[in-house]
Amino acid sequence: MENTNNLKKLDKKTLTNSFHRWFWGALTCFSQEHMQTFGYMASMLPILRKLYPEHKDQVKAIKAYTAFFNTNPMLGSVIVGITASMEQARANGKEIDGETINDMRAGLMGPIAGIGDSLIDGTLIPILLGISLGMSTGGSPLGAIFYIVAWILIAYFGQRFLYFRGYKFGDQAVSFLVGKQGAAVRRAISIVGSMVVGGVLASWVNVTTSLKLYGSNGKVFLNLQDKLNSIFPGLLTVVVTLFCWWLMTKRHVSAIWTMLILVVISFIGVLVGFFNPGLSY
Amino acid sequence: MENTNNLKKLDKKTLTNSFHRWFWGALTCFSQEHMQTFGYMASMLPILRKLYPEHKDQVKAIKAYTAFFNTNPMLGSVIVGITASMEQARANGKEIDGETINDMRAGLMGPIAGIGDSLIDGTLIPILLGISLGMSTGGSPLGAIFYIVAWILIAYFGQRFLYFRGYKFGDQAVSFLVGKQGAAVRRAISIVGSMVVGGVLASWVNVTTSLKLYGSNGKVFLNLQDKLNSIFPGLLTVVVTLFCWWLMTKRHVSAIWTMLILVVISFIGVLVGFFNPGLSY
Amino acid sequence: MENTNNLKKLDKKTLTNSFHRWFWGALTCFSQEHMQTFGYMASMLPILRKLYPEHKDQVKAIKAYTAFFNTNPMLGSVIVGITASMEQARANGKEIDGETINDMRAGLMGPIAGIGDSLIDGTLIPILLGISLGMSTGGSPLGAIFYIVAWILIAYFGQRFLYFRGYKFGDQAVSFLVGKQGAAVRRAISIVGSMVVGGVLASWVNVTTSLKLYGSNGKVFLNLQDKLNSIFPGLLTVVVTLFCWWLMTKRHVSAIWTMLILVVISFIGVLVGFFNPGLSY
Amino acid sequence: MTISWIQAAILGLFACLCSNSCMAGQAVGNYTIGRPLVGGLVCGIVLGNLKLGIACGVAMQLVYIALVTPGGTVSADVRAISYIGIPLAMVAITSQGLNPLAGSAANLAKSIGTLVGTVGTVLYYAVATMNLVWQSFGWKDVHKGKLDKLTAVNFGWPWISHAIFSFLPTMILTYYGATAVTALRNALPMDGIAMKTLFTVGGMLPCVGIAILLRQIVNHAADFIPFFVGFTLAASLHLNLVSVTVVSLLFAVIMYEVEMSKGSQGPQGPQGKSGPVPEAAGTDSEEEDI
Amino acid sequence: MTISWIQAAILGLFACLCSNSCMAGQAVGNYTIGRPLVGGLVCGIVLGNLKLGIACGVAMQLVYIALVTPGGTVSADVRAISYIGIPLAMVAITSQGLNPLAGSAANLAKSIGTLVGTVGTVLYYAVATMNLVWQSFGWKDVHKGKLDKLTAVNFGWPWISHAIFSFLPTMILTYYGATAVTALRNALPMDGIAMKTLFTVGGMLPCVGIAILLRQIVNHAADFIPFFVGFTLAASLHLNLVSVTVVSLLFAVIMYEVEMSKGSQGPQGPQGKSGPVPEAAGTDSEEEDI
Amino acid sequence: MTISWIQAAILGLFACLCSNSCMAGQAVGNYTIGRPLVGGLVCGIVLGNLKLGIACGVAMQLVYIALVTPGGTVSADVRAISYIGIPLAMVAITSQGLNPLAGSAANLAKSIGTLVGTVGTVLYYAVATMNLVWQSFGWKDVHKGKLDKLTAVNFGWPWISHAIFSFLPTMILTYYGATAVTALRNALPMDGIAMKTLFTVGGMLPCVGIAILLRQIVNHAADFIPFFVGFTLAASLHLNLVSVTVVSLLFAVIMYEVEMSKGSQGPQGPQGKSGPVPEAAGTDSEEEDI
Ligand SMILES: OC[C@H]1O[C@H](O)[C@@H](O)[C@@H](O)[C@@H]1O
Ligand SMILES: OC[C@H]1O[C@H](O)[C@@H](O)[C@@H](O)[C@@H]1O
Ligand SMILES: OC[C@H]1O[C@H](O)[C@@H](O)[C@@H](O)[C@@H]1O
Repeated sequence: MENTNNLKKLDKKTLTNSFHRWFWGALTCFSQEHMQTFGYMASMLPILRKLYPEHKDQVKAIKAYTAFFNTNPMLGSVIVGITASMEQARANGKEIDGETINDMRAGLMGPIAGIGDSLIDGTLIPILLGISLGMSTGGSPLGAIFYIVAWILIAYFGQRFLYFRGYKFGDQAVSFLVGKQGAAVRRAISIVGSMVVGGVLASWVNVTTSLKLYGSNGKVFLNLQDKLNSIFPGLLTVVVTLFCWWLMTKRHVSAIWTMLILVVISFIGVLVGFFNPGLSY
Repeated sequence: MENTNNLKKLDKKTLTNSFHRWFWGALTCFSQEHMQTFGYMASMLPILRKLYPEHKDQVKAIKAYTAFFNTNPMLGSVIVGITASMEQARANGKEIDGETINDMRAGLMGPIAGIGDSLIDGTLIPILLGISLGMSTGGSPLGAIFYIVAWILIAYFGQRFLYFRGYKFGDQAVSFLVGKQGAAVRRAISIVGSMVVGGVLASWVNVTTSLKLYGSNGKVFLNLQDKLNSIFPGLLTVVVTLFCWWLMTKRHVSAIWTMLILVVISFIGVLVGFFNPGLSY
Repeated sequence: MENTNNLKKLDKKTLTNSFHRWFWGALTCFSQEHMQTFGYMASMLPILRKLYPEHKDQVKAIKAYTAFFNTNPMLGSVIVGITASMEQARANGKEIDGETINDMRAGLMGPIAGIGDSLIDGTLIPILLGISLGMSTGGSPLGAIFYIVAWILIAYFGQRFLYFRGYKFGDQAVSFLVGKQGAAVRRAISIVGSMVVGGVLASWVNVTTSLKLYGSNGKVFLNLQDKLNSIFPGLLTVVVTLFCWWLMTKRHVSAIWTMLILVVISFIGVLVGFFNPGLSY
Repeated sequence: MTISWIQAAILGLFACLCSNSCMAGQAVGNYTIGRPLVGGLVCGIVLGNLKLGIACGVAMQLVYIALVTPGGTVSADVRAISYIGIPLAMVAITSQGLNPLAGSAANLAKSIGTLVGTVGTVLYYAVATMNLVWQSFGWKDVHKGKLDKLTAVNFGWPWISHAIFSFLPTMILTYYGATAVTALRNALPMDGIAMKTLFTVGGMLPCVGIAILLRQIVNHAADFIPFFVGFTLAASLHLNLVSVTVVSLLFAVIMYEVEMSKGSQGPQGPQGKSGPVPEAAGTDSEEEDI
Repeated sequence: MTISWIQAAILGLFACLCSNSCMAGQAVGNYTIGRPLVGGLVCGIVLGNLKLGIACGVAMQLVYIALVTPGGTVSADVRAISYIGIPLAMVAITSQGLNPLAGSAANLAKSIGTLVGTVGTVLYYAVATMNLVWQSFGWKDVHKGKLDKLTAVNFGWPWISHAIFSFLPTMILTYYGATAVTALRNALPMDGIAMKTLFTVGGMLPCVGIAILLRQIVNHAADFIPFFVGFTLAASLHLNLVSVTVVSLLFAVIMYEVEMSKGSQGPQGPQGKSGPVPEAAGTDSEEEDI
Repeated sequence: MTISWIQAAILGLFACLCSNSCMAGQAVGNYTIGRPLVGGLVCGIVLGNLKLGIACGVAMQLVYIALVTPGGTVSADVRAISYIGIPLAMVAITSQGLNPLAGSAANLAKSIGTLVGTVGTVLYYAVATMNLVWQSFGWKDVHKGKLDKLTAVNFGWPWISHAIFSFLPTMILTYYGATAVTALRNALPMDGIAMKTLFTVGGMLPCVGIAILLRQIVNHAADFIPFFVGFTLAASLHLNLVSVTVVSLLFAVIMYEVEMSKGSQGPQGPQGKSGPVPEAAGTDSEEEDI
């Protein structure tokens, strides 16, 4: 019979320590073979030490975390939190074994990697960067400083929030990432992402043609760039971007090869006078 | 047994008279103790006179309206209309007594005060004023005239519509104010309200800093206002507004105190050269 | 008992031939009495010839198509496709008679005429034209060429798609035009239509007043056009358009009469100096 | 500028191709060749002044941007607008010495286009009526089982209707009309009331075209809103039409999803509210369409 | 600029009409005549300088754009703002020799308006309290069954409250205040800290008015978004307010439909999220409203 | 501009902190210090030309705006871009005498950044491979129950991998590369085909970065629409990015509510349509990411 008075409970300090080890160390000892396995073990150490006073129990417990692990480290924080609460339950005699823990970890790491990589790396950071670029005109350090502050605050407190949410709600904590609300949030973020990316493209990239046709009297009768702008301002920029997108998505050309194709196009364009960066001698 | 031929029916003229008394007099004899009670009685007089030929019946009937009453007078019009129809039913022998009428009045006056104050005073009028301000540039009377005409038309015909709707549908008339459609309408109006208020702020308020830093060569190397504008045009205006909002909402500072805080901020700002209204001598 | 091996199946070539006859000939021999009946018969000829080797069967079969037919030729393509598949089923011994075919045709031609006329003639083409007009500034042929290419591609492949969809799915093919998704698509298109039409109006039509009031000192003290623009840029243009809309929709004035009313208004406006096209002598 | 017989004949041919019950099919004939914008291109090439042709086509296209012809009810037939109106407008503008790209030229074009517009309606009904003759041939063929002749009935004989009611009138009206229009030049001074009114009306005519479209789109007061937003984007923010379209697509997607999410209210719910209400052909306000 | 006794009396009359428990009814009195924008028009006409009157009215209207008075709780009464504040501001601006349309004039007006604003609150409660006298007459009439007298109680007697607490104070304050304000001119130099602060504060005061409105509108962080979008449209794209309204209507329609499509979640769902949450009168944050 | 040994060493240190399997943690190291925008700040400070550093960082950040590394698959490692590419670009721009804020300088920076970008990929895999050594230590410790040593395995030993494959290469390449880049100046004339092509390519490279992001976002043709709208807002209306974000938030809120109102269709409905489709790590198109 378990006794409520004897129940082990992880204190805030231990949890915070565990979280910090994940925050700083999830990827430090990364290899293609074990990926984040060692980062994960390092994060669980304080937990195990706290829950199992006996060294042999600690050694027994760590075994569960020697299994391969890899996920998006930002959102993955929630998984570490969940295992902390599972480990606590196990230490209190609940029927949880290493396999249960590993099943959970293996089941969650995939989807959370997918969501996290596309949401954090693929959407949130580009948005922040896009905004910061807008503050960097004229070589101003403002943008970089804004990015550093904004991102670190989001990353630190976001991960911390997820870690403790995972600890508190266990398995259910993930539902808001993958459930209906999660889908709605992702949809909303993707709208912001798309629009900002469009804005970044228009603000920062400007592919133009220098092609001008001259009439017999020596006067310009076709300024192609002006014509294109009157159809849709920034048309060439959009066209080149869509072309790259098409190459990579529909033709499965790699990014490197896409760049090389741009080199070829530029070369030909320069030769025929379509492109001219207009450098001073 | 009631006889259809003898049924009393309020004619249009009486109803219109009652409505007009409400329109003009809901608040004329206002006191903190009885608020709109006398306005309400004055509006019901024509109804009672019409329905009850006997003076003693009139006196008996008016008693129901001596109870405290207060609501938003614009939307509250619907309640007066409802009581007119209830009174008519009572005069025709339906089992309605003063208490029923007062329960209805007491139950509706609260929610309708809340909805009305936020919808009419807090959203509709600011929208109209915002638009009218836009027509007042250069001291043009156009805006004021537009406001007078637009608002009076809306107020008069809106209240009239509500009064007669109340009379016709009785209790059910309110459903469209508080039901699902009402919520949707309020949501829609609040969107318009927010955007117009944002527009009003940007169009009419312009908090700027005069801070400029000069390099050793005497040339400006930091024009703070320009920098702020490049981040978000009108940034300072928004910041001051949000600061006031924060004070009042989160710190529960009253409007008067908020204004005094602005005085202090302005004073310090003027002293350190952050603010300078740039007056001519 | 029907034998699968003997089943008649229309080949691609025959269907394409039938489709082309519809595409080119739906309206060529149009009369107010029979409308598209002959176009329809001409389209069905290749189908009947293929399915019924015997001349007398062909003659029998064509009778079903002598009934009156008229619909929007663009979307109506789907109906021709459907009859092709029904005819094929009939030729294979399914219990389909001419009446069934005609019921289907009569039932679909009405709604599809309504949807098609408003969607194709009333929305899609104006959108395309609106965009093309934007490319025609300065007398450039770009817009016309764009329209020709874009529209013909849409029209040809769109009709072709509908024809074969009709052939493949039979009766069910129409559901996506008239069902829930169809309503959503129409709603979406109508948003695009309205906004583009608004844009067309603002870009291409510009009704202005030349009214200026002069003070005693000979200086302009009221430039009406400027005042109107400060209220809402392009106000007069909108007002005239809404006036025409009101005449035609609420007063049921015909387009010709509306134009004549505009002539009268212009005449009076020119007389009183409200309008002045400002022509050079 | 004058118009030669050969030029007039080419214009006549195009009139056959594009007029309703058009010989080039509705998509290519009526909806493409017939549109004043395309007509402007064709007339510009035929008469040797592309810029002026396009400018006139653009001007008239605005007036006739909404050519809906429910149930064969045509109130302004494109053949007359595009292949009689545009050529005559081109002649008029040249003879008045107006700058082809100026607003006054466009306004003149619109007025002329509308004047000849109704001529087309008459011609349209004439063609459709004459087609009854070929159709009567067709019925006989069907009865006699001569199915092979149906192709000629549908694609061949109607050329005769057009030769008479599209080709000839266009050729004659453009040839002689050009002279008449040029003669008018001296009759009406540019600063007289008549011309001023004509040009003012020209500037307003497209409002009728747009209004017809609006009638198509607007069922509730709320349906005006996207129209006004589009107007604002172009008038106040100077977005061009491609950009307006791009922005409108975003709202379209949203509306699409909102409609699709109205799951539980049954099919008639969304349909009742949605944009252009589908109606059976021929039942709605026929003669009012331009 | 000076204010004569007769002008002061007219202003006093308008103060009676518009002050809360206003004699011209709430819609016409308080919501129309009382608004500083309209007050500016009236004062401009009465004092013979329309432009300046409107300019002052516009400036003050911004500060008091959100006059919500739940449960009769008035924190700044319009009679004082519109019919004492505006006239005095007009005098001050004229005597300082400021351009009526310049921002500095507007800022001065806002500061003066706010200074006299609280005076109005006192007067408002005075009127409401004195009305208790007439109401006590009313109760007696009801008890005695003299219903005919109720009309006088509601529409007649309160004029006396107003004569004392609206008419007189307004007349006296505008008449003598004008002289005082003019005298101030020499006391405070324009480039001194005091005046600079006054003008700076004036520029910021509308933020308080807008903030009060925001408090009304914003329940969740997300509710700030349309506000910011409206701000952006006007600040970055320079759309005027009619155009902003047009654009906002499109979003309003969308939101309306989204709310309506939330069919299955029951009525409390949408209500919980929707804009200004309706609350019973008098329960919310009364004394904070301006 | 030259780069001293001590400057090169500092750059080498930052390379250790930020390279993937970064010593400063992913959030601070890779996602902050590693981003070219921040790298530009750091390099600007270290090399004593803040403006130029930022300008180069901004230029390269655009190309590498979408650094998604699913399953440890890195196709362009930030250490090389930020701490080899940016310094060399700064040297090249200075030696060519280009205006640091001009578009041509940015284009040159982008081309140089991409040239060294692939170097980083090799180094990244080298570090990850060498980490296997420390991990083998770790396994032994686990088996022997020496759990205390795990901390050193995770946080200590990997510094050695970085000293060899991040610190040294960065230090050497920036030190000697600077000389090489300067030498190139005479070899390639600015108006030759080679340089023209290089600059033209530089201007286009960010399109690849944006295209990768688009691949992330776009599943249906309709998903292009918000992208185009954002483009239009910035390109045609000249809204800055903060303003674009503000506007986009309004659409985001709407879409959120639309998705949430799709109550009845079950969970897979909205998910199927929603933006970036979550996929298991490592399953999607790995090697294509930049
Ligand atoms: O209305 C249906 C249909 O009727 C006739 O066939 C023609 O006017 C077509 O243009 C129209 O689409
Ligand atoms: O709050 C309800 C109602 O209370 C009082 O009657 C007044 O302050 C009104 O302006 C208000 O609408
Ligand atoms: O894909 C999941 C995960 O895999 C590896 O751990 C790294 O590449 C991370 O950046 C990534 O988030």
